Amino acid sequence: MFSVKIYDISNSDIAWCPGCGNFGILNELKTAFSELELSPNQVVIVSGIGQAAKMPQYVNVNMFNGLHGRTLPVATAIKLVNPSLIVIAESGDGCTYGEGGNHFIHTIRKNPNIVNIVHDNMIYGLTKGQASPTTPKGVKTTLQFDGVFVDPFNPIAVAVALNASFVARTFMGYTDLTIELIKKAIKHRGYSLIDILQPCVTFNKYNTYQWYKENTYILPEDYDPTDRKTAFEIAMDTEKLALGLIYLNESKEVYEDFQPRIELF
Amino acid sequence: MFSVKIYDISNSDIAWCPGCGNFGILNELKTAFSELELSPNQVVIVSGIGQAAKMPQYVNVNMFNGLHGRTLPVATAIKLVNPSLIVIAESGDGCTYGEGGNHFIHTIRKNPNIVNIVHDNMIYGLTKGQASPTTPKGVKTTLQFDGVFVDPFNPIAVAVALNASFVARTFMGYTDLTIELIKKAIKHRGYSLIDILQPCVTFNKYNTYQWYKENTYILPEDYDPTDRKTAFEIAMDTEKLALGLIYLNESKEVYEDFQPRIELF
Amino acid sequence: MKDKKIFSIVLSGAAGQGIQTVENLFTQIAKESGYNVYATKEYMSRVRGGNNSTEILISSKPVRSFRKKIDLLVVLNNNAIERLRDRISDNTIIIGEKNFVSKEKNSIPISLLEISNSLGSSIYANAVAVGILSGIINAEKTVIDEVIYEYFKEKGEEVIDNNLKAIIKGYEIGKQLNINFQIEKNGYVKKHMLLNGSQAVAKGAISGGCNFISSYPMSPATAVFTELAKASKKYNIIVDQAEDEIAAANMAIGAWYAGARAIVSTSGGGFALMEEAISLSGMIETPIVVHLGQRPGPATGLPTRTEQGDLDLVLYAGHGTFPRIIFAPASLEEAYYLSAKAFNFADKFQVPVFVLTDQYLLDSFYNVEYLPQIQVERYIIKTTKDYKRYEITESGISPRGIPGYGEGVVRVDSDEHDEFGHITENPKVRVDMVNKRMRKLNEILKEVIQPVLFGDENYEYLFISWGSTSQILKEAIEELDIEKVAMIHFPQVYPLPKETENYLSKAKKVVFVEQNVNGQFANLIRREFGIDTSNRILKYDGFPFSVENLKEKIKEAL
Amino acid sequence: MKDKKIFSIVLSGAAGQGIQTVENLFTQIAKESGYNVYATKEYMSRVRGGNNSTEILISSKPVRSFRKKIDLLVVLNNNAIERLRDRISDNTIIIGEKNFVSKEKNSIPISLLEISNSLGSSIYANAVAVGILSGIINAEKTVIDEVIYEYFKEKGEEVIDNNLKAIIKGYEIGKQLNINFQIEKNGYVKKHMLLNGSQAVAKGAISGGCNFISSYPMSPATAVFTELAKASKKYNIIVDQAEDEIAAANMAIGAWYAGARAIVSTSGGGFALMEEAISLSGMIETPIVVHLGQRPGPATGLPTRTEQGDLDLVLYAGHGTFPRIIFAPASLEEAYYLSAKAFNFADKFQVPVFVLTDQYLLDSFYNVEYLPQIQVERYIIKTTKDYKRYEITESGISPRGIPGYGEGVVRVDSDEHDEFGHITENPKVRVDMVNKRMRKLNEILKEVIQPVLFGDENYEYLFISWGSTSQILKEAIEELDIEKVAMIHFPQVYPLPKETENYLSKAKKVVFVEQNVNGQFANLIRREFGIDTSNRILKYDGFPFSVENLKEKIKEAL
Ligand SMILES: Cc1ncc(C[n+]2csc(CCOP(=O)(O)OP(=O)(O)O)c2C)c(N)n1
Ligand SMILES: Cc1ncc(C[n+]2csc(CCOP(=O)(O)OP(=O)(O)O)c2C)c(N)n1
Ligand code: SF4
Ligand code: SF4
Ligand SMILES: [Mg+2]
Ligand SMILES: [Mg+2]
Repeated sequence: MFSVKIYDISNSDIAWCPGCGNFGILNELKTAFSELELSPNQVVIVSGIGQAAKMPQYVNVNMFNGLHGRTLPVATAIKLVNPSLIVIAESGDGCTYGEGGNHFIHTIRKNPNIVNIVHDNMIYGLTKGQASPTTPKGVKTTLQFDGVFVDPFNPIAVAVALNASFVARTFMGYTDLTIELIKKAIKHRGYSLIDILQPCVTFNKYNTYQWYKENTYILPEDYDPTDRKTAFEIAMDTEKLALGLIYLNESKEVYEDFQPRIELF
Repeated sequence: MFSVKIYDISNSDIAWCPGCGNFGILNELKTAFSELELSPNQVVIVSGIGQAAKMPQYVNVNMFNGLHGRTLPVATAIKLVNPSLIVIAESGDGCTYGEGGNHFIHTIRKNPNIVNIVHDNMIYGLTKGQASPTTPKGVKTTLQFDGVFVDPFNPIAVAVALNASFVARTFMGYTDLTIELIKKAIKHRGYSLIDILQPCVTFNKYNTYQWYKENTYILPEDYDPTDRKTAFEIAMDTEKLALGLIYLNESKEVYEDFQPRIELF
Repeated sequence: MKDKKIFSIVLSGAAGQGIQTVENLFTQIAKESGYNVYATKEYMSRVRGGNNSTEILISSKPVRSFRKKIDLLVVLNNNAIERLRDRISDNTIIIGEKNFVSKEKNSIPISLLEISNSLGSSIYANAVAVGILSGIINAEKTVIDEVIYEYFKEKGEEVIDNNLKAIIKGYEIGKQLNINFQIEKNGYVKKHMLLNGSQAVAKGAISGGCNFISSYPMSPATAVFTELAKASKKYNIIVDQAEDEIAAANMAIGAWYAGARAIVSTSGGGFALMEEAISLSGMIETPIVVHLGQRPGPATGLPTRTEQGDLDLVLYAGHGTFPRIIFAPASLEEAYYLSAKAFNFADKFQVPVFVLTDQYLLDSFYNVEYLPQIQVERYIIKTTKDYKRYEITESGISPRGIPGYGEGVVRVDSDEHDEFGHITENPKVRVDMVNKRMRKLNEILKEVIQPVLFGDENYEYLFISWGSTSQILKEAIEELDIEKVAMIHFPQVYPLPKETENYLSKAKKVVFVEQNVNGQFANLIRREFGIDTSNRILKYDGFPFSVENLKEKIKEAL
Repeated sequence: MKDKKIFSIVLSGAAGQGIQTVENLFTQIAKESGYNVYATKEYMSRVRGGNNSTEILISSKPVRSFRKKIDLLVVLNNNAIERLRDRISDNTIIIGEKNFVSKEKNSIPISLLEISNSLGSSIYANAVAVGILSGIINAEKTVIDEVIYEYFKEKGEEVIDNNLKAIIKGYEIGKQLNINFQIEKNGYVKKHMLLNGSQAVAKGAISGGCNFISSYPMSPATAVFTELAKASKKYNIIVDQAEDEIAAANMAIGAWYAGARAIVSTSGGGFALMEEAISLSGMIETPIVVHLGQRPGPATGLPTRTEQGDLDLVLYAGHGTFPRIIFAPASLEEAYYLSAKAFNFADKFQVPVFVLTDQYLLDSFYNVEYLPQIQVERYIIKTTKDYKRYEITESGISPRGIPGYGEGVVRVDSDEHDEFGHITENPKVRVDMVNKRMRKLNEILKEVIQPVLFGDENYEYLFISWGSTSQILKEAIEELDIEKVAMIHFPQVYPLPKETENYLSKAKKVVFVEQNVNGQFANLIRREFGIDTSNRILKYDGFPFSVENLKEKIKEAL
């Protein structure tokens, strides 16, 4: 196991609020890297714009901190060009499911071998608290004064509907589960979605640490993620959110396998 | 019943290929309008760009022939501003599920009371035959010389996953079914998707009239569209495509009901 | 004018420490006490921590521009002073926690926290600060009561009382500091409104009949979106938080088509995504009003800073060629007026209309005497059976109908089209339609918002500016008060009136002052009038010009 | 040069009637028979029906521009003649079905269908047409055999034989028509390549080391996408049909970041969606090559027609300010060369590079003597542990590493950043980084592709053009052959070399020739050099200039 320290960035002033769930994800990610013994130059984190998207600023690996909403096309291209890299597309719920929604659905179809980590705080953090696609109905925000009145986006159900190859959800407060899922996703061949529930202590006063604990459950050990119907039923349940690997489809072909290899150096 | 003629455009030279499925849809649409006795100035057809998107050029109602991929935001806005209009967003599979994919998923969430008619010929017609999001795997096209190698987009499954309020599929060759569904969708309060299977006789030599007949079935009369699980199971079946109203959710709130009414004239 | 008295207070601390609350409360108290007030802030792209600052100017005559000088610095965290080092002079008094300020020359250690704690909780530190400042400026106590009541009224009496107590405590301390503060009060200021740039734009939009906003959040343009959302119920404004900027722009155009008066509020990066829609607006002659709050690019750049780097962006936005109108207000009054006017122009000329602001202007507060009610002009007609949406007219403007109003059908088409809106490939019709659309430029010029001259009318040196920079330039020129020196501000930066050339050709030397790296307005002037525009004062570090800085630059340029 | 002999054939019919097959086969036969060949087409935005036409010029000396005149018109459907009326002269011979042509002066009724049917099926009509044309130009029969074999070889012997029979049948008819055709053959032409603009761009890209294309279909740019997809296996090119243009552009940038040489091919409306990505490329200094095939806007406009209306679009694309390079080829050789060069420049200067073509150029075919192999220049370095992606250098260019190559990590950031790519809000670092990026413009100018002068070097009248229009202008000037008249073509339209000014200031009168409504290049020249650019010959009906038309315009301008 590598030391987690090798992923530290020197003198970096972390711009998140004290108590923010992003700190936990940062540690979980670095721990997963170290447990998998990934050397920094082997990994690329592609992020968008938002609080979550600041992640690679604090991890000493290759970084592509691009545009809001555009993690997935960039990550897909990097993987196509150099399949030996481990490519993580990481960003917020707004970035991935809002601005980037079209890439989300079509990247699932393409199925490149990348890991898509979504920090799902159910809010637009960096722009100060507007509703994101996953904000629950009724929640009041800095823009939705009378509460959100549209149904939240269900990323898990959509991913299952599109027959994605690896669909997981976790809560950042469950460190072991989260590390395990990140590792599994990295080892899985194909597009892997990990929707990580994350409190935004500043702007989302509804989906708190407590709320996540009370409104989630961890899938049992013997849960079989390969049955799509069951996975969809689980995904449909938005009262009690299932955590773990919800759907796994290992028969899906990987995008880069259909493309020529190009010479890089 | 109004005469279908009132929807005719004088001297219009229809730009579709002889034998194209779009002709059937044109007739079905006009018939539905006439059976519902809609006066031309009451209806707006919003379309994008593509062969399907030429539709409103041939129908004498209000027309907003906008940009490729952007039917749904425009249609939603028109409905918000003037809820007394009947608003149809009509375009191709590429326009709606490709370029417009993000609007597709988020408009379902907003649930404005509009009808979304998608001419699904499983190909990019106007640009001469490249794969569309719904082109079946393996089909060779004018760009995918070795056949398409990504999974097709499943609009029905995604719409059900997003708990859309009205999800239907039909084949334009089945005139009565199609007219009936268009009428139902217009009368339904909320976002209604009608994915209309349509042959492109010039560029899609795989999904022919014959193919559609052989690979579809009409849902039985007693089918209950209100059960989401069943609807999803039906949507998952891509071997034999179900036709009819696949999913109906009448409890969904309508977007314009949450918005103020503005004075127009 | 040279003897204008200004007292400059700067508050500096981390995001989340409540500087904004202090700014809000104190500027209101100062204004209600009869002072001219100006406040502007700069902040990092983070929600907590880091270092932000707010400058508050108290003055006898109206002052509305950023100043470098600091008379009183209130520091709330430890690295505040280092960031502001080059603005601290020998006369700057520094207040703050002992360990933050002790090394400084004119420092007065005061522990806001201790005082607050002595009142029972640490949460009153901001109120104490408000009190100290209020004491220094000798604010009216009844005013304080009112402001605090208004601000906290929804939180209940206890909160009001406790905060008031903290303020009074601070007030006494402030008085005892005996800081040399010699600004006169003016009764009339009390009647003024205190607002910021975002509010001015939003109020302007409402005055212009705006009843639809669709946008996607983006700094610094979000505040205009929020202000309109707040006003939604009172003024019947449809509010849509779109899934992305493309949707937002297409919705706005759809809304105009259906008869609404719609705006989008965005910044450069978000606007870059709207360009295809702008071209659509140009083609189908369905208007759109765009508020673009500029921030430094390229790409994400400095998301919470200021720049005037997106003039070229809006000037050339969209493929193909079509007329457009671009406004760039210098002041809050202008922001209000032009934002209203934007809707009337959009409706009349059926083109995209831009209101170009920037972070600096949007976040600047001051007291404003009066915002006139603007007449909402509507140009929608009731259609007849044979209605032609694109009737060829001499002015290029075709009467605009909306669906459902009248017997006709309204058919708009993003393809080239004939008078009925029907798709065409006829080259003659094409040329007629291009010419028709382009003719609207002449009509727009007939009603152009004229450039404004300020300074010596017999100028030899002419400084040229646009947008928020003009206000700073104006105060610099006013204070320098040098003969033969003048400036022109362009509230409308496109299209430009012919008269511009006369203005410029009269000068011996023309100098452009802009907040961008390439002098985009200077380039436009050169493109339009061919004159030498090589003298340029440019700044692009993300911070506005200060009046002092510009005064020096002007002197160098003479 | 004035006596250049050209025989102009125009084929006209509905979409789907097979004009393209005739064009393909006949141009090859003509070329292989030793004629200089040129072909260009115009077509409606539909797949079947309507009216399209192809012009084929057969000449003794190379001819590469659209001509208005028609020597021989072959009509395949009924409204063809009306659409071409103003190009039909007293000398035009018209061939076609009796009921289409009978009312015309020099008409020869021939029923292709009847002849085809007499051979057993109606599907040989096109082959008969090819035969007739081949007979008229006295093509070599062995050549016909070869061309037909190549074309149909995958369809089997029967198809080959039947088509050959039909062609021979047509050939005999063509000979018997005794049409006055007096063009000389040149043996060397046989060694030439016959290709069109799309192929030239694609071949150029491949020569420039392109190994990645991500695009979304859009006329007229799709053909370049298709050509590269065809070459994917042979040259190892990764091909991605993206979900939208935003994805395409971001993928291309991601691909460059990872070490590929990527291109996107699009048109104005698609490009409008890529602007945020262009700004990203500018900021993170990760290149992108964009092929933009222009068509008339705004919005959907005339999707299958031609225009040069998107120079402003690419010149100012993206928010914020950063360097870029814009090429605009006039000929197929230049399209090839500049498309290759685009990749070397992109790699070297780490900026967005544009290749600006248009429908007319992309759809123009002719024989080209030679396309040189271009040296692929790579500038990627192997990183060390302490690698700084944005090292401040004198040239502004920082050595570019890629992930996984070397010990270092490669960190790019769309926010303003320090040398390591780490996000910063430090105003000094900001200014250093802006200056660093902008310095690259000087480096680019050191290697600028120089403008090309043609005509009388002691000119008084100077015509200026860019892109495909330059080729037409060149032939017009060549044929007019008037003293004191010259032209300059700009293969690189941005940035412009200082020398431009000298060229222009030498002329008594400068006239800009462009295919857009506002004279975008003239505006750029005026912006850059301040000279008078008010003399402009502009066209914007969706069709290219003809040589004849330009000759007249030139004479008027003298
Ligand atoms: C094109 C574009 N639109 C809008 C923005 C402004 N913006 C920055 S972050 C953000 C939302 C972030 O929300 P999310 O992705 O959920 O991340 P979080 O901050 O909550 O972690 C937005 C709208 C932008 N940078 N670019
Ligand atoms: C932004 C943009 N990108 C691309 C195009 C080019 N384009 C026009 S139609 C079309 C595809 C049409 O396919 P579909 O929507 O399935 O309609 P169909 O022609 O098959 O009916 C494309 C890619 C465009 N007009 N605008
Ligand atoms: S605003 Fe919310 S998501 Fe952002 S850093 Fe603060 S707590 Fe975390
Ligand atoms: S190309 Fe296909 S979809 Fe388009 S008109 Fe022809 S048959 Fe119909
Ligand atoms: Mg979020
Ligand atoms: Mg289609």
